[in-house]
Amino acid sequence: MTPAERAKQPPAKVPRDGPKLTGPKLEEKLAETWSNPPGFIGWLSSVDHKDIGRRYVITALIFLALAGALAIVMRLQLSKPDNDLIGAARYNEIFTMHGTTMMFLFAVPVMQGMQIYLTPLMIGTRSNAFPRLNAFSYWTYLAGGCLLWVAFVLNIAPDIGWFAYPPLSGPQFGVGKRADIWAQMVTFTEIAALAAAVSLTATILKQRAPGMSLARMPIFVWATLVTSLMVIFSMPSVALASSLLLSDRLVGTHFYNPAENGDALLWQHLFWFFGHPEVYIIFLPATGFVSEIVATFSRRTIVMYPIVVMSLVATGILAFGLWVHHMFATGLPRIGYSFYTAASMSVSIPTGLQIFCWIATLWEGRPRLQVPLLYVIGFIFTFVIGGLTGVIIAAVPLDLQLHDTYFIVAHFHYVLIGGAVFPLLGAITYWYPKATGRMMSETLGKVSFWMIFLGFQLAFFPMHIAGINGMPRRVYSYPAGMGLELPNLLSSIGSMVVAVAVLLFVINMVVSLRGGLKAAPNPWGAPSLEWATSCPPPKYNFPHIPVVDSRTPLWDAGEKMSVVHGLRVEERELLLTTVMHAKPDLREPSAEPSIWPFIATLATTVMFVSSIFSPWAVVIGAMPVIIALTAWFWPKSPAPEREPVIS
Amino acid sequence: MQRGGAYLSLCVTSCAGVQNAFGGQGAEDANFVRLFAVFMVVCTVMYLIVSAALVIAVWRRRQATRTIEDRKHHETSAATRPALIVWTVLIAVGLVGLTIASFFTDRSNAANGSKPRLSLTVTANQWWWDVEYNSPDASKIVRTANEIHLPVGVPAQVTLKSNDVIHSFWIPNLAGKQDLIPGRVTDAQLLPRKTGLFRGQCAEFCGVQHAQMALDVTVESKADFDRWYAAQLQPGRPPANPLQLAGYRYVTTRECSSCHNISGTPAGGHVAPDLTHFASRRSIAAGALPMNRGNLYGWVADPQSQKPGNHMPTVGLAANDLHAIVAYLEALK
Amino acid sequence: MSLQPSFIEDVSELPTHAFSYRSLTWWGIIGFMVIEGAAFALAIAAYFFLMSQEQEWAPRPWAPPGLLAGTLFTLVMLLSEIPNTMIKKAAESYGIGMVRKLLPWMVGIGLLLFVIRGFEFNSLNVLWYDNAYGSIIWALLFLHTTHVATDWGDTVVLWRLMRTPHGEDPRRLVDTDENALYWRFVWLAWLPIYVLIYWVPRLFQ
Amino acid sequence: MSLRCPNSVLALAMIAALCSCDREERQTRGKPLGETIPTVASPDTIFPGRATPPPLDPRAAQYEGNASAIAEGQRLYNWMNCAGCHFHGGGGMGVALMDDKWRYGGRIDQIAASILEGRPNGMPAWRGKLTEQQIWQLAAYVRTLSGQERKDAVSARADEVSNTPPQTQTKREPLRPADSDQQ
Repeated sequence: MTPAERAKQPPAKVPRDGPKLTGPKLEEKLAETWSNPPGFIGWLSSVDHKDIGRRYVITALIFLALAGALAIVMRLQLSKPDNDLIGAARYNEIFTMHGTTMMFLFAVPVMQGMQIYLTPLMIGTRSNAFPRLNAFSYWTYLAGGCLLWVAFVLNIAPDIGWFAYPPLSGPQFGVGKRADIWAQMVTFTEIAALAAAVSLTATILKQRAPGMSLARMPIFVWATLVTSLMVIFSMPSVALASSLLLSDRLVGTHFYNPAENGDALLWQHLFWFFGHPEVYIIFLPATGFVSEIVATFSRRTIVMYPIVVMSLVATGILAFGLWVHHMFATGLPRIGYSFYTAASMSVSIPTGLQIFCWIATLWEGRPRLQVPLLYVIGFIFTFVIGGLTGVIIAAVPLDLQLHDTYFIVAHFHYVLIGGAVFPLLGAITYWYPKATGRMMSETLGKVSFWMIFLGFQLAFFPMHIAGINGMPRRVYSYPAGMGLELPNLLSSIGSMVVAVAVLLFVINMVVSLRGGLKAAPNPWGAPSLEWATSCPPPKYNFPHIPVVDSRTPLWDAGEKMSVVHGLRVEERELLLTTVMHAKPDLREPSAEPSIWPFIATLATTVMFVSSIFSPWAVVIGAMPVIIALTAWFWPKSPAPEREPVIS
Repeated sequence: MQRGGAYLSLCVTSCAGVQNAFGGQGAEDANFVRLFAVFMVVCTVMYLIVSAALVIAVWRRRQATRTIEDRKHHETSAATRPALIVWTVLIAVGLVGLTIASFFTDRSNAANGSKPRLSLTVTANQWWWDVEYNSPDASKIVRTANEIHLPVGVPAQVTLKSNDVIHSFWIPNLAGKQDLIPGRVTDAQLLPRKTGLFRGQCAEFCGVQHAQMALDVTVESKADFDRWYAAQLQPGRPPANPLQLAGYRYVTTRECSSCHNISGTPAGGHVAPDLTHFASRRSIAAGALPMNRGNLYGWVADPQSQKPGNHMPTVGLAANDLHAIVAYLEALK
Repeated sequence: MSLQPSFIEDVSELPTHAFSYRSLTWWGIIGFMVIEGAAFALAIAAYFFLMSQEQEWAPRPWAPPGLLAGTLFTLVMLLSEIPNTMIKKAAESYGIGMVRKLLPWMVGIGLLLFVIRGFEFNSLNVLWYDNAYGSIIWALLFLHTTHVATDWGDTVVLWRLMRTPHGEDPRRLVDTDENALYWRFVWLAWLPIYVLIYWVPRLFQ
Repeated sequence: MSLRCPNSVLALAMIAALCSCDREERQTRGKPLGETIPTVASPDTIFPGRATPPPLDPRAAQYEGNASAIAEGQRLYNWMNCAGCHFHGGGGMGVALMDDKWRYGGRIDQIAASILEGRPNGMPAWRGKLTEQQIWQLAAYVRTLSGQERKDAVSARADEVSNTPPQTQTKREPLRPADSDQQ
């Protein structure tokens, strides 16, 4: 029988979910099909999006704690003028590690971790599109993080800033292997981010529940789609830039060598072409969190859904057009700068519209002041200050005074902590019951919210004053008598308060694992699909793939939830739907757990780390990587001919 | 508007310091303070609108809401759309206004710097500033380090170069910062309006001692500037007593002469700051230490403890050599 | 699930594979093509950025790269589209025999291309550490070589796979179809790079 | 993965760590303050017959394979205009430093002695012109010109006009005293 005829075979008689096979019997068989293999190897080879998402978020929070501790050390050093708590070289290492860890190892991965965990649940499917690619993405991210922090422990941490401008990071002034480790870490993390982004994009476009057309997708899923596309277009820029830097430092190419007609600004263009979209890659998922939380806690849908979605898309596109506002002081032609001033100003319009829609939703609904909504309100108060200081530094004459001063440090902490970490803490509180089956404590939640909100203002508002009083960025100490003593002391105290507040939040997370109230499947009475499954969701997410006919499925579902059936039970299978209107299209076998993504990461790690020392490592190291990838993609032996493979 | 900007700057910072963006002593910085005031007014108004809307939205208790509880969670009140249009227009008008204000300030800054009557070249090195007053007559070229003297009211064109990594030339009281990039030549315009002693600092991370790479800026009357300029043209003062002579001999024959230059003596190294009129400066080692005898002793004896990682080695001087060198250096007014 | 399910549609009739945009792996391949396309576009932008820094491109005394190897490479690559299209057509019409016959040809063409690429590296007339011009020329050629290598490796694995019983599964035909699509991207990406490496340095001589 | 294997991996990592640690060691002051007075004894470079050379100077360990010392040496090589005579190792008026012939010894302490004391036919004595630490840094850099240095401690190029193949690509050459073959 040729494959052609086999393609038209009628469906074989295999156990399938449906009216005849439903309820606990079905769930027990599905749980067995979708479970991980036993033991430590099984744990390593898990491809369940919930495992990978949880690992991403927990690893990112650990890196947040580590980088937060470094921030406290920096604040202690800066608490009084001419302080000698830590020396200059050590301080430069610490601020580089703080910035690099926060941007590459915490902010982007935690957002992608939440997206990997939530997207399949919110669009009603059983797994991410390329499960093994997701597992490889997490292991590569972990390898990149370990490389950087092992280097920090071994006293060869990079000390060139999180943006590594050559010639300081170049072969002559970037002494030893510090800058190579930074550049190799960037290669790791952006391979991880790209892999996750490709998987998320395919999941959202092809695996939405039947009936969930693009106009009925939850806004967080829209934010995930826009962020993933931004990752796909911006990360290659830093990949190319760091590879060119590595080749400058290893084999003596002249990309950034001004004496041989290379140019230090080539790096800045390539880096910030990635750099600015990256801060929106961190911010847009946070707007997705805010939209979900505002909708649930106002007890109504988001006002003017199309405006919010178009704002997301507009922010995503505009983000690629304003990277030169990081380079206003580099002496480029002034007429070019005025274009980038206008572009930087215009990017605040879509965000302004989103804020209007959130406030209108609160206005129309009856807001319930629980911890997630408190974080959203804290977000709006804090982020708008950051947004407005952003408008201020978009103007060239103002930026020439404020660039690379503590005013900028205040600005980006307002938009990153205020704009992304507050919604993240709200989102963790909001989805914690879904992930663990327990509620986080409300009182401890409120205490840590108020501490982090007020501590944040105390820590970062004085930095505006320090910046105007002439304190440049990345200085390990400052002289007395310049009016910097009070702002820096206040900032140091505030940062301690924030540290304690984050500690309280973590305690709340750990204690509630066992001590928290048991959570019902939909504790907040939320509208979206992920609250249709139990808390925590089973391995296969949905026994039957739900059908969606509005933007708020659970609120409009009545007492019966319409579903489709007919997917196989003893094989991992999920439903593919068309891109625009999500009409059922194909049954797609989902990949089995496999150890090979982990081994592929080990091989890639050996290749990358050894290529810091010799260019031949890239060629020799590629062999094990090819072997691992082949084994990864090699299809498992077909089930005994009980059932023709295609049906 | 002029008084508003000044009042705003006073109430925001306790006092306008020597390195303060709200000082307003330079033409460009005065423009900055005015434009900053305009931006602060517009931004504060927008912030109050958002905060008020948020507070009212959260705290108003009214019955007829459109929520899931009363099955109206999809409906939106009619007033929302016009409110959105008004809000969008408000943002757009605000931003266009601010952008135009920014462009006019740009033009004013460019106009201030268009007819310079003084030309300097500042070359940044890892962790000090090499300053050179250009002049068509080669004998009138003054070379100094880590300090700039400017006549008040005279627009100065500063050509910026770098010998190693990217630095940033920033004197907040006078003007915005401009980067010094190896392989490129950029420029900055300074137009001081008020006399005074100011301090500039490198604002782009440039290595281990980025924090201690400052320069002293003195804006003085034209007469004082000419007097200073004439003094700078003179070669280094010869030693006046035996101790200074011993110091002279050490400095001009031993390690110091390999890197430093003192005009009129055999010491001719140009890879370190020029010491011809060292004692006339206000600070040592690019603003790291104020200029006094104690700091001079500390710096010459062991520069690595004051500014660890900088390129001046600890020579390990015997005590009498140290006394002689300090005596000689103090005489180089 | 807290709510009782009401079954409204049976999807067991749906096929488990499809070609082009209906297949999930097609979107994955498109994702990777966009990533590599962005990387090539930025490398080309860097090429023009560095070009603007120099007074003359292919700066004196370096001669522009020799044309023979590069043009031969481009020719063979364009010719390789013929078997490539045949494989794609065969895969889409479930012609597994034809696919098994043509894949070795693609692997062979890949090897031939590697040999020619070796001569190309030799005929660049500049070393990567001579100057920024040499660096970017070598970087573009190296980037494209890794691109050809990855797809050639994929084709070899596919060739071995199609010889095993797994080849019978139409999903593997979908993989062949997408691999052929990826090969088209590989030589499409080569055309601008070919012009930049071999012809632009000649413009200013 | 049995428990034993991670331990051996850990041990390997620690060993790799130790050697990398001193590559990145940044001691800004050559010697503790107390004994900065230059020592008198300098290793004699000419020794009769083929007797084995005196033991290596203890200071060598501080400078050999130390990336920051080599980088400082590279800076001093330009600042003190060594390139004026030695060019970038190719030699001109001064002897070539890239080849493996060392008339006065190619070991780091012998190179330091040549810089300190000067050599006939034009090599000036830098005693008193450079501090001892600077001379040892220069010697550490000169050693890399002839490919004697480990590849992970040297820099691939300087931000200068490209003049020599990258040091990370030059083959490590064994050390042959010049008198071992008849000129």
